[in-house]
Amino acid sequence: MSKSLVEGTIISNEPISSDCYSMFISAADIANAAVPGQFINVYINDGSKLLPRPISICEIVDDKVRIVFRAVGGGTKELATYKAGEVIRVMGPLGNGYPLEQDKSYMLIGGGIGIPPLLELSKRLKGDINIVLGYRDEIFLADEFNKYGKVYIASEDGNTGVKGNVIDAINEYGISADIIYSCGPTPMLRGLKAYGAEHNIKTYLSLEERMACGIGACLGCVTKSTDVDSHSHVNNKRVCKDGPVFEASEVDL
Amino acid sequence: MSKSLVEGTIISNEPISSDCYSMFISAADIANAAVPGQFINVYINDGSKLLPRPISICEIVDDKVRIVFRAVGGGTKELATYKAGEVIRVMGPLGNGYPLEQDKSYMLIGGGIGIPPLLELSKRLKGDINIVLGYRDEIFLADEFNKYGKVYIASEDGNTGVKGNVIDAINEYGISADIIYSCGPTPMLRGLKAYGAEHNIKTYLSLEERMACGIGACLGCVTKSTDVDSHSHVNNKRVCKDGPVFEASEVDL
Amino acid sequence: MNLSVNYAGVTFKNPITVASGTFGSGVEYSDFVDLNRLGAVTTKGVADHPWEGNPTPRIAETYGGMLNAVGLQNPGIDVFVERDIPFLKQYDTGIIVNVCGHSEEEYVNVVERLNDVDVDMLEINVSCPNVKEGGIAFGTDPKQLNHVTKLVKSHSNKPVVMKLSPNVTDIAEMARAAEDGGADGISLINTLTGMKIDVDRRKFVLANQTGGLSGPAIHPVAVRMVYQASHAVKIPVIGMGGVMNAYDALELILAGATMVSVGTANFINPNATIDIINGIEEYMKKNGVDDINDLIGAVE
Amino acid sequence: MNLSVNYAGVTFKNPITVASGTFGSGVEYSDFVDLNRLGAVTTKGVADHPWEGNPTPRIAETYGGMLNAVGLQNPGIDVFVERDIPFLKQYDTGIIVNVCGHSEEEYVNVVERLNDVDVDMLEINVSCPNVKEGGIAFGTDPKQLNHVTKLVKSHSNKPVVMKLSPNVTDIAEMARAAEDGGADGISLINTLTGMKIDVDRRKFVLANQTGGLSGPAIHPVAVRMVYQASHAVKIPVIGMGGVMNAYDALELILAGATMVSVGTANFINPNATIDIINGIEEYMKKNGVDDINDLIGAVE
Ligand SMILES: Cc1cc2nc3c(=O)[nH]c(=O)nc-3n(C[C@H](O)[C@H](O)[C@H](O)COP(=O)(O)OP(=O)(O)OC[C@H]3O[C@@H](n4cnc5c(N)ncnc54)[C@H](O)[C@@H]3O)c2cc1C
Ligand SMILES: Cc1cc2nc3c(=O)[nH]c(=O)nc-3n(C[C@H](O)[C@H](O)[C@H](O)COP(=O)(O)OP(=O)(O)OC[C@H]3O[C@@H](n4cnc5c(N)ncnc54)[C@H](O)[C@@H]3O)c2cc1C
Ligand SMILES: Cc1cc2nc3c(=O)[nH]c(=O)nc-3n(C[C@H](O)[C@H](O)[C@H](O)COP(=O)(O)O)c2cc1C
Ligand SMILES: Cc1cc2nc3c(=O)[nH]c(=O)nc-3n(C[C@H](O)[C@H](O)[C@H](O)COP(=O)(O)O)c2cc1C
Ligand code: FES
Ligand code: FES
Repeated sequence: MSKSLVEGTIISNEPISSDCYSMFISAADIANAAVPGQFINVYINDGSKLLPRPISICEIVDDKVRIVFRAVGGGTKELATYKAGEVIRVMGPLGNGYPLEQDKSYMLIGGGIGIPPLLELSKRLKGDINIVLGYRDEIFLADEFNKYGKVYIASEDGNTGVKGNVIDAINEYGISADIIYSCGPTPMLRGLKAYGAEHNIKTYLSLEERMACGIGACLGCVTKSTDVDSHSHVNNKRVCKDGPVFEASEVDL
Repeated sequence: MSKSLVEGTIISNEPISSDCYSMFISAADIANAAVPGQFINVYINDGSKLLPRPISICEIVDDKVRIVFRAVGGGTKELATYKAGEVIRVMGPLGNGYPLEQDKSYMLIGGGIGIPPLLELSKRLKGDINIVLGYRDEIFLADEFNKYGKVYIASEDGNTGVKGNVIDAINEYGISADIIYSCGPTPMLRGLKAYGAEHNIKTYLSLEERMACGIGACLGCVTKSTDVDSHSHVNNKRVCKDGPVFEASEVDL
Repeated sequence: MNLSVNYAGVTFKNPITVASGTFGSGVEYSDFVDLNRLGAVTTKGVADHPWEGNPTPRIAETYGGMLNAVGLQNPGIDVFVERDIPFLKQYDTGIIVNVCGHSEEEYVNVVERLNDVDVDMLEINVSCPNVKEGGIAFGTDPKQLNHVTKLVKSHSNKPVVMKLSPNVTDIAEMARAAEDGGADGISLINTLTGMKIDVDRRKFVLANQTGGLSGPAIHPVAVRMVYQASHAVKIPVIGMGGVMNAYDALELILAGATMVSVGTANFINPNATIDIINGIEEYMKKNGVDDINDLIGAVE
Repeated sequence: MNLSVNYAGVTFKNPITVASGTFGSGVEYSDFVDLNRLGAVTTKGVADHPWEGNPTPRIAETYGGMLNAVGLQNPGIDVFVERDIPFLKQYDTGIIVNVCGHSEEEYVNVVERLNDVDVDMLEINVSCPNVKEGGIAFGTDPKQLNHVTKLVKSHSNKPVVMKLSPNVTDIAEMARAAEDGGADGISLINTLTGMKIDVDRRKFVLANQTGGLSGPAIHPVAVRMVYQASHAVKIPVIGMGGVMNAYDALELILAGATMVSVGTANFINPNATIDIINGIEEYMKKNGVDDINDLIGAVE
């Protein structure tokens, strides 16, 4: 029983961009069990918002988990107001996480709020680590990746790095690798799936879907699978339990 | 336009018994307009609890209103956790308040959580003030009344003052007066209505009823009136607007 | 930027009105709200004679909502016409009069009395769940609804909006029954019938046992029914049910409502209507929408 | 102190089960919940062959509730019998199998397949709002409900509970239709049909447009319908809808339910079922109730 539901104390909650926040939560049971690419379910204190918010684990530091989230809707905006010392309910670690294939060359490719889970991953991999980060405009978290690998940046507004998306950056800098680990918006993942197939690079995608239970019970969060899934017996895999990380060929985006 | 809806800052919130709390809220517009016996609508921050909680004004001190409340259900229990510095929405002053008939002799009779509104009243009256306070067991607020009048206590468990209810105390101490001002549970008010009629004492009762709007619009909070009411044109008066204070003969408890 | 809508031939300056019964006739809320800013005030249900309503408790809070069993207490049409209409006439806002009755005859008495009164529209409440003697039957049986619609139309010189109950299997059928009866519009949803029990005392919380559920809890049902009903008929729809903010109101408009009523939200924020009108204006500005009418039914 | 109830001839150690579809077959929740403590596990709806369900998004949050349009995805009865039943058989808990179908034939296929399988009871979902091909019609038309009840009963050797839809005008009539058809019990409420629109994108939030509303928002409707249905029939009732805590569960029991299912609450608190069982025990202790059966329908 590696998943736990705990009352975690917020250690810090700081803005790191105009709308992104970095929060450390003391939650030993989760921190001890977690691997990169897993996520936690964060429960909002306000009773009108029932469902937990799935947020990737960005870093694991001792008995703390760090999350980095963008305040987009009611729940994350409320989360942004929580102060150090306050207590929130969190459940985790959830999902499968990235399979760690060591001693290879890697591209860790993150788009926007898909970037955070790559940080813990970049710390755990041994090998040649290329980190490609795509932003719309504002840059966050990029400097923290420097010590774990070579960082390449793409921004849509062109203010930082290559103007364009992560694939533009890969082409521009001529990056290659044995394995792609990625997380980001679906169009980006779709592009990477095609890119990986074309260049014969094993590609892992971390998906997002609307969730309820977060543990595989409600079938709310499925994604189309290429083959009939061994659990569901239809062409659906559960993002929360069978994912969020899938080998690109497994899923039909 | 004397009623306002304001964001009030909590100045202090302290327990004064095992389940009663005394809260000062900074709300100048309300404090300036309020008279004893009026109440405020307190909105709970948690979004699952929609309706405001009506709470009597216990004291008016400069630009602050003081409320004393018992943590009985979800809303008041949440209210009990709010800390100084936090902001709550409050609307008021609401209702009519006690008519101040000066230079008479008075009995201010409070039962349980009906006691708080009598405090501001006791400060505003000029004359012979007898204060009869009825408790189940634990005593609160009683000492604060001492400087404004002569205090008599009844407690159901008999640990303080007369064993029994407020009418037992009145009889025991042989108190009499020109006017009764009261607030408390319905059985007590019913008893006082009968007592006032029997002894020919003008009796004001402050009633409680479940409310929604708090300002007289929804007709949720009516009480049976003896005569056809001039606003409703039926035998109903609105506790929130026509009350909460009624002359005993006006209402049919 | 145009916020005005034409509803059943009447022009309202904006699509926001209040839900009947939550705003009285506006007197009490005029302490908080500039009534001139509202598209219309929809008044508390009025009958041909004063009604006492139900015993108390009439109100119970529920999770994200509330139950009411006011039971249509009202001072009767005479007082209403002499006192409340002149009050509202001081303001530059539309007037929609909500009408209730225990019987067909009582409905007719009220609408006839209003023929000489200068109000914009009638909203016929055939769906109050708290009146045992009638009301609810008109609102849940398409044949009876059709019949009472015809009757009211034949006795009224005003545009008639039939207010539908959500406590039905097929809201589209009810909408069509009203349209076939000649209604100029429909409004929905009235409250869902609910109940609350005090577990400690093992008693019903409401004296009436059941009450009408309103507030944001019911909003998703309102959106669905407004969508289904507005797609079933050609007459315009007034949408309501759990509208708390501009976003909720816009949901109903996108689902197909021409106007939106704000009810329970008034109890939680007496400025709700104004905040919503402002919020709709902001949304239109931000999204380059010049005419609110372009949003009606515009969900894809 | 007795918490055990007899439901349609089957004894359950306590009245608490889970609402179908919110708990899978218990595997995932067994990380959090000791399944031995539950009165029963009610499994996700199962059909005679695997169903893909609806496209995503399938989930939307609403105020105090949620919408789902999972569309009854399931692996089919064969996998279910071979994999999920043996899993549950490891535990000392009742097993209630929820059955769905597009047609009468499909229902019959499933219940016949279960005749040789050691489960306690069947719950027939005639009310899933997300299956366009059928389901909902059986659940909203008393004649069809009566017919499908008779059919299922005639092909099954297990106690049969008919699960009713709340999207009807008269729940008492539906309850009677099930009873007349020979049902051994009824369960209610399934979800209320709702809709959510993304105002910024002007699109439906759910791929399926409509979804089923569940969670505490609908609890007052559940209490009312459980009360009405349990007073309309003699067969026992399983109550559900928005039960978040022991108090909510007791409300349904006082309203007339013999058992209570916990659904959406599992998503918010995976320990909800256990907390509820503990809370009921505390309530009984505090109030000197020796037998839970004394509380069934005990509201005054
Ligand atoms: C596996 C996974 C990992 C994630 N990791 C992160 C992360 O590290 N940092 C981060 O900022 N965001 C992350 N997200 C997205 C995050 O869950 C949403 O931004 C968040 O739920 C929005 O909640 P809200 O209340 O602010 O928005 P609202 O739109 O008000 O939320 C309404 C409902 O929709 C759901 N929802 C809204 N957007 C999304 C979304 N993009 N994905 C899934 N559910 C959504 C909410 O959970 C809620 O149930 C992740 C999502 C998934 C599925
Ligand atoms: C005019 C007036 C003045 C009051 N003054 C005080 C005061 O000074 N101090 C104090 O402690 N209490 C006072 N009360 C009672 C107070 O309003 C309730 O105790 C409080 O609303 C309970 O809320 P809850 O969420 O804790 O309880 P819950 O039972 O969870 O509340 C559920 C709903 O019922 C309503 N409700 C519950 N109990 C009462 C009640 N007794 N009267 C009215 N509504 C109720 C709540 O407002 C809410 O809408 C007053 C009530 C009225 C009408
Ligand atoms: C206290 C109260 C009183 C109501 N009285 C009436 C009424 O007199 N006539 C009517 O047609 N609807 C009445 N309703 C229903 C509302 O007009 C509205 O249809 C319903 O509350 C849903 O909207 P809301 O969720 O925004 O409140 C009343 C609702 C409430 C809460
Ligand atoms: C995600 C989800 C899936 C559901 N699947 C089913 C199902 O397969 N069969 C069924 O009869 N009911 C299903 N339901 C309805 C629930 O069993 C229950 O009737 C309803 O959710 C109300 O209870 P609640 O408010 O406690 O969730 C589902 C509900 C949810 C939220
Ligand atoms: S969120 Fe429930 S199965 Fe994934
Ligand atoms: S609470 Fe609305 S009239 Fe008194």
